[in-house]
Amino acid sequence: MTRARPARGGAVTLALPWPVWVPAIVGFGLIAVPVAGLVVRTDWPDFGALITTDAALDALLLSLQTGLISTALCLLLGTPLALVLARSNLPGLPVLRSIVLLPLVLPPVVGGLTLLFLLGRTGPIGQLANDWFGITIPFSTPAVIIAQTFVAMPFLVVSLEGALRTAGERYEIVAATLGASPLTALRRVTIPVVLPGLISGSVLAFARALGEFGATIAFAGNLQGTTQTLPLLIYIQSQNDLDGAVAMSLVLVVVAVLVIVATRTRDASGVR
Amino acid sequence: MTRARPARGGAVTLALPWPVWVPAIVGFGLIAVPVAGLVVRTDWPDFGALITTDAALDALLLSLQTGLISTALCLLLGTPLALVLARSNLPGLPVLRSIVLLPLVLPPVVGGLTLLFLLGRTGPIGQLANDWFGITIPFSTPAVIIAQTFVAMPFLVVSLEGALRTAGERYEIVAATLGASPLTALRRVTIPVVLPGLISGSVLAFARALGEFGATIAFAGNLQGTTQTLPLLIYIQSQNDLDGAVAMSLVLVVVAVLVIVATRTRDASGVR
Amino acid sequence: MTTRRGGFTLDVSFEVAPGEVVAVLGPNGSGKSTLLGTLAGLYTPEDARITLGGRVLTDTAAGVGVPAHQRRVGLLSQQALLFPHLTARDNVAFGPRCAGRSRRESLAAARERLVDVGVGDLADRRPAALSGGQAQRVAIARALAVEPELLLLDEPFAALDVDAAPAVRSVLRRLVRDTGQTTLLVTHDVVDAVVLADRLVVLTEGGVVEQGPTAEVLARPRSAFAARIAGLDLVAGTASDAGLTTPDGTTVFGLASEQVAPGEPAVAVFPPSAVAVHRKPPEGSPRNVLPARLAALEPQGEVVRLRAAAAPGGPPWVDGLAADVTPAALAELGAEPGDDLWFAVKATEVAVHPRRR
Amino acid sequence: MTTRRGGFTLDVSFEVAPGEVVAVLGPNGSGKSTLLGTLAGLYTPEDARITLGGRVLTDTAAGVGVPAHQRRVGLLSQQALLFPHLTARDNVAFGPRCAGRSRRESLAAARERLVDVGVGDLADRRPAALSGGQAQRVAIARALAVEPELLLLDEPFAALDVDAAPAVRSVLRRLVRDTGQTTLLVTHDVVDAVVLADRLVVLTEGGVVEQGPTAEVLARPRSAFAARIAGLDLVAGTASDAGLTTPDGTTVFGLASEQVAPGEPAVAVFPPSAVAVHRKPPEGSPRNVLPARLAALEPQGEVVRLRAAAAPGGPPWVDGLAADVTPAALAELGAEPGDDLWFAVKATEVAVHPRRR
Amino acid sequence: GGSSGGEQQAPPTRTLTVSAAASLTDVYNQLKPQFEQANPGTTVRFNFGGSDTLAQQVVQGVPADVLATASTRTMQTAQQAGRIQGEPVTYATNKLQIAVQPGNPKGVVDLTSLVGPQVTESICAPAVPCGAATEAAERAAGVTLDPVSEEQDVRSVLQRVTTRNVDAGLVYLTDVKASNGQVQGVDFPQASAQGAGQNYLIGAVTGSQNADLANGWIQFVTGPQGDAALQQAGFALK
Ligand SMILES: Nc1ncnc2c1ncn2[C@@H]1O[C@H](COP(=O)(O)OP(=O)(O)OP(=O)(O)O)[C@@H](O)[C@H]1O
Ligand SMILES: Nc1ncnc2c1ncn2[C@@H]1O[C@H](COP(=O)(O)OP(=O)(O)OP(=O)(O)O)[C@@H](O)[C@H]1O
Ligand SMILES: [Mg+2]
Ligand SMILES: [Mg+2]
Repeated sequence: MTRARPARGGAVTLALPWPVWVPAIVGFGLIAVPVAGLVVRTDWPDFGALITTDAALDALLLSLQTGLISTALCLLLGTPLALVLARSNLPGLPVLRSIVLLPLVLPPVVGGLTLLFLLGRTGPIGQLANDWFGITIPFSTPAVIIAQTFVAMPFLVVSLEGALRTAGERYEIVAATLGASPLTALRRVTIPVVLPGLISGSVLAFARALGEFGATIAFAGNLQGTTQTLPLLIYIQSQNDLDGAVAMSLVLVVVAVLVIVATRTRDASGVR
Repeated sequence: MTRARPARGGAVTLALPWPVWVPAIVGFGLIAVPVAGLVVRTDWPDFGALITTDAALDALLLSLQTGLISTALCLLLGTPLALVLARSNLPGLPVLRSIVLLPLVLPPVVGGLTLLFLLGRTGPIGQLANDWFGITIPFSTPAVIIAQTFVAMPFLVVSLEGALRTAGERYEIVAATLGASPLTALRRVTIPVVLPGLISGSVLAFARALGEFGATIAFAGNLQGTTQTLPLLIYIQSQNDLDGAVAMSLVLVVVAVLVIVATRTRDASGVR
Repeated sequence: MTTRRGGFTLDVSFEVAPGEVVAVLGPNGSGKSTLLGTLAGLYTPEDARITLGGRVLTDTAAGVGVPAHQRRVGLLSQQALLFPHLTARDNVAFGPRCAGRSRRESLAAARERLVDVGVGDLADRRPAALSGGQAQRVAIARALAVEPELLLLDEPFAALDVDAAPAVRSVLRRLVRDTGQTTLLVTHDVVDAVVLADRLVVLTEGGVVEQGPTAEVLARPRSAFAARIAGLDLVAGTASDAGLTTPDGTTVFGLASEQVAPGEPAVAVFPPSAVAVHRKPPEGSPRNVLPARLAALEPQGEVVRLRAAAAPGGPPWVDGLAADVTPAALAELGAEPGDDLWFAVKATEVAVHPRRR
Repeated sequence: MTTRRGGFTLDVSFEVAPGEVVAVLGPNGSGKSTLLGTLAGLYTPEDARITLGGRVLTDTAAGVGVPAHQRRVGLLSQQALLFPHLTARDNVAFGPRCAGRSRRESLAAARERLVDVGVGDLADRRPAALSGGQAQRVAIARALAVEPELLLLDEPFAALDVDAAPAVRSVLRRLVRDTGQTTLLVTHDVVDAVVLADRLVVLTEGGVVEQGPTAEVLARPRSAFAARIAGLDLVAGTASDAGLTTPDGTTVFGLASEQVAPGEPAVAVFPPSAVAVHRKPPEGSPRNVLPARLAALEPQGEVVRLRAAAAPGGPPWVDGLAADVTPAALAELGAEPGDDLWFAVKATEVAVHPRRR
Repeated sequence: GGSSGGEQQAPPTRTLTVSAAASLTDVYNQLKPQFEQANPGTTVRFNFGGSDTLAQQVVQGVPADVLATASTRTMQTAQQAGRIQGEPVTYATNKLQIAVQPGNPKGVVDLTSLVGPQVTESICAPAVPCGAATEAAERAAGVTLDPVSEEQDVRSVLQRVTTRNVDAGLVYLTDVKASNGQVQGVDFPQASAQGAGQNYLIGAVTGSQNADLANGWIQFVTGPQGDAALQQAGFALK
């Protein structure tokens, strides 16, 4: 006889149907086993030395900085965009929605090239920036952030939109009848209610930004300390030193797990 | 004075707060303008010829096939995984969750290499497959599908998990009191209720699979008709002929938009 | 105003004076919630003109539709829908905060309202940790805390236990009396209407079948629905220690149903079924024995309703009172219109409710 | 069983016989919903043993906890919670489908239940297109369609209009009578308990303060809460055309509150406040004039309750009946224990309800 | 895969799989029809990619018959894993040039002209073959360049110049040629220094099912027809 498992507050957690477990385990394995392979392949004796080179430390720091800034930008720009997609009734919404998804479909290198065409020294916007402010966007840290934001934003937008639709707008309606302006309702009701979706979305965006390679190298270039994020270093390294690349991939993986577990632990203690 | 906009069923759509629109437009622009740049740069006179080469047509077909199969696999394996993450109370859930996210963080080429280490003929699993069934996994279409599924699944899992958490389990509890087994409740209640999240997730996974490059080229190789998907062809093309690469990127973009609009239109007519 | 929802059409027109309380009654699905939703700006009517204190809220002809949050119309909907992420106190403080009051002020107001509805000790709980009736009380507190120009309450007393319902009703009455809060109240309980409302609107199938001052509609219901819920005897006057004093000085003995101070306007209410009819003044426990001249006999299903006119020399307010008796009792009594009879009502059957104006 | 929810602890113990209907009464937050949820398997009790027809559902000592869907315990919760993506009919057909009945059979059963609760014409609607009362009725139909071994109903009649509540109550009574459905019913309305329940359980602050056969608890409530909601006069017998015939052959005149066939077991119910007390048998409309010997005087707040014993030669069932009068009336009557009096009750004040067994 | 579907009728159908460096795309595609004509019933399919990835794939036992890399080191990787049959052949070389905007507006003459902020340049990362070559040239010239970016491959360097995001870049002669005049090449003396060149190697993969065909392709590429195509693309023959 199946046993109901007790959970906090005395509420029973419903049992998951057993046919769910088999594919769940297969799916998990599909992801976890190759990653475990990475761990196995790592050259542990030299691990410390491999990951504490100047270049590796620079890249790690830059990756964390740009990843967090990009995630913040995604939140800042992507949350409103998700709201528009989920809650407005603009004409042509399905088309807008699929345009937002394009950075996902574009091979990242092509994405980087499109950014370069636009913001490069001879691009329509890049030229203005260059002529007026003397700024060259490519080859700079801001370029890394732009590239990461470009590729990561759709993740936030799409998963937040899904959560907004699932949540519905009944609480927002209640807020309106209590006199809350749309902005207040957004801040004090909508956002807290869809917090799980917002967190999922941010985690996705952060992970994607952290792992971003193609668009960055195509648009921002690859210079230690300025634009060389960890994935770029890993890729370049993998060309002649696979052990070093594997070791650094592991660092990337560990950093990602740490940041995500930290975020999620906060979430779990919050509101359902 | 702001006007309430009428919607179907006579229910008012709540106005979005105005400060939402500015970042939404900026965010949209960040994505749309570079893509529009792609359109502008395309060599329209030769467009038809560029995209109807044998290689291009093969790649397009292969991309669509593998993309759809991978998405189906993601649904099959990722939905159960999301359920486990959202609804079970396994110990160490935050860690499992972040492991699922790793393919997002790993630079795709590294991901592809880890798959190669595992499933190549000399890899632990690849060797078994080779010795027992005479199957060589790399350089085959299934390898493309494995690579795409590996990179795309986290998208489905994470956005579905967000939706599951946002929806809560009150309807599943009702179903249980009506005598529904967990599997029936899943099929007839949970899935329909989180349908928007499931669709978002599938769209994300499909888009990611369609745009997948690094893991595929590293693991599955780049063989016309067998493993050369559109992004791989674009890469090879960009070695010599940026115009051709741009044209083909545009095809990828159009295909993605068509598939997504088609899916979403069905969604919009469905349940909220 | 006309509002369509799928195949259902609501088509009503009425006015509410500032400070007035109007009760909306009607069977399930008659359009009460749709009416409230339209007033609150949640449904776009097809064709409507809604004004509130000089402001046009909706005018489909002119294309005006003020959004919900700018209407200053508060709505307590049929489902409590407390914000799940906020404590009870923060839920109640939400409205005052939106109205621009300071955090401290809002929390103080919230605490006060929660105490009013009897859940002051649950202020720090999340909605998930409240029982159904507790959640409903918090929702009422939240709606009251807004103090909007027009308050819409959709079945506020459902889910409340036998003690809570009158208590919360008293709170609402006090608020309405003290602040002149204009209110539209949907209820299935006629006592709510008697205690709180100046006027009644009865809806059936999307249309108004009856409206008018509470006492009038209840005393002489013209629609089938109103007749079923109402048909009460009401006597207006001022509260006294013994019950109620009518304008002509007579005392109607009764029990105060809720707090009412002597001298306050009040109404004595009793069901016609509680009225015993006699040929001679009866001795015994019934405290109210009133001379009445039988004006009419109205068969009402299983019972016959005897309608009184004032008897010569008797209190004038007896005019219009009804007594329900079984046909057998009537046969034994042998009463005919024009006969002088005595209506006897026990004091314990007479509920004295406070009355507005 | 002991269940903890946050700071609240429910600690109760009772039995329900197969085919029995037990009403659970109690103030808001007393643990009624927690009790039902624990029985349905939604909360894990700290320490409990729950058996149903020989099956052990929960036994914390033995580590047994049958999951909710295998308990064959149906629950109608306080919120309707209709599946938003299914039509009313599919919502109701959900339970039968889960029980393994065919699609056609389930839909037919669903249609029947919807007609029973009066919303047969809304079968194709989604929940979003239903009014509050309509949704509640569909939820009731959904709970009834399951035909579980134990049916738990949490305030099923809230939100129903004045016509619907008795109608749905009749449906439930029919079901309970015809199929012997074991039921636990949470309600705030004592009439539900009278009509439907064999026994009452009164909860306060997580504990049982009173339980017993309905008539007994209502006639002699020992807890403050029960006294407030109850204190009714009940007379058992069989239904007749005039009202009710007691076992000794006396007729209690009254009006049938719902369909009850002559000869069926029934109970006549009237509030003590409706009983007029006289020294001499009064003439006039009151149909029920009963000789009674005053047994005791019980002050109850603003009124005094006169408790009767059977008068020599009078009907024996008068024993225990109560009459409430104001102190002033009592003073005028000058009655003392041992006096022989007449209790008069109008037939229109007596409700005859069908009775179980 | 359906690549062999069309040739089912001609019975001795064989497919030769050639893993080749992406910079060989044009040359090899040009040679393919000629080889197929010379060997009826044979289909050549290419797996173009970065030399390092190709070598890793061969090490992991992918079903390739021929490996053609653009560096000695990557070929050695495969060789050391025992995956190359016999000794690989070095059959072509390539040399560095400074790619500048057409007309050479910044007047670049050699590596020293690139030092300093007035001329921005992009080079290959030291870890990739062209970057190693660049480092060797720098050492020989005794200068240290101050690139704005170190690219993953030489095509990326070229792209920087063609899109005018930098003034100059160190690329191979073949790349300048392939740009169809979008850039201009500037020769510099240190291009022929030790290690500054690029070697193209080819070898048959151990365990190939088509060892004869693989050797046939190697001979074809290193033979006269191959030489002609390579020279036309700007490669120097070894
Ligand atoms: N989308 C819709 N399509 C068709 N009919 C609808 C739709 N939405 C609501 N209705 C109908 O509108 C009517 C009015 O609903 P409303 O909620 O206003 O009723 P109500 O008077 O508040 O009833 P209750 O007492 O049950 O709460 C109902 O009969 C309902 O079935
Ligand atoms: N998580 C929690 N923490 C603390 N107290 C809780 C929690 N959950 C429920 N309670 C308390 O448990 C008590 C019982 O709740 P329950 O829902 O069983 O009451 P009820 O008798 O059904 O009341 P109602 O008539 O209002 O529906 C309430 O007082 C409630 O405040
Ligand atoms: Mg309603
Ligand atoms: Mg409850």
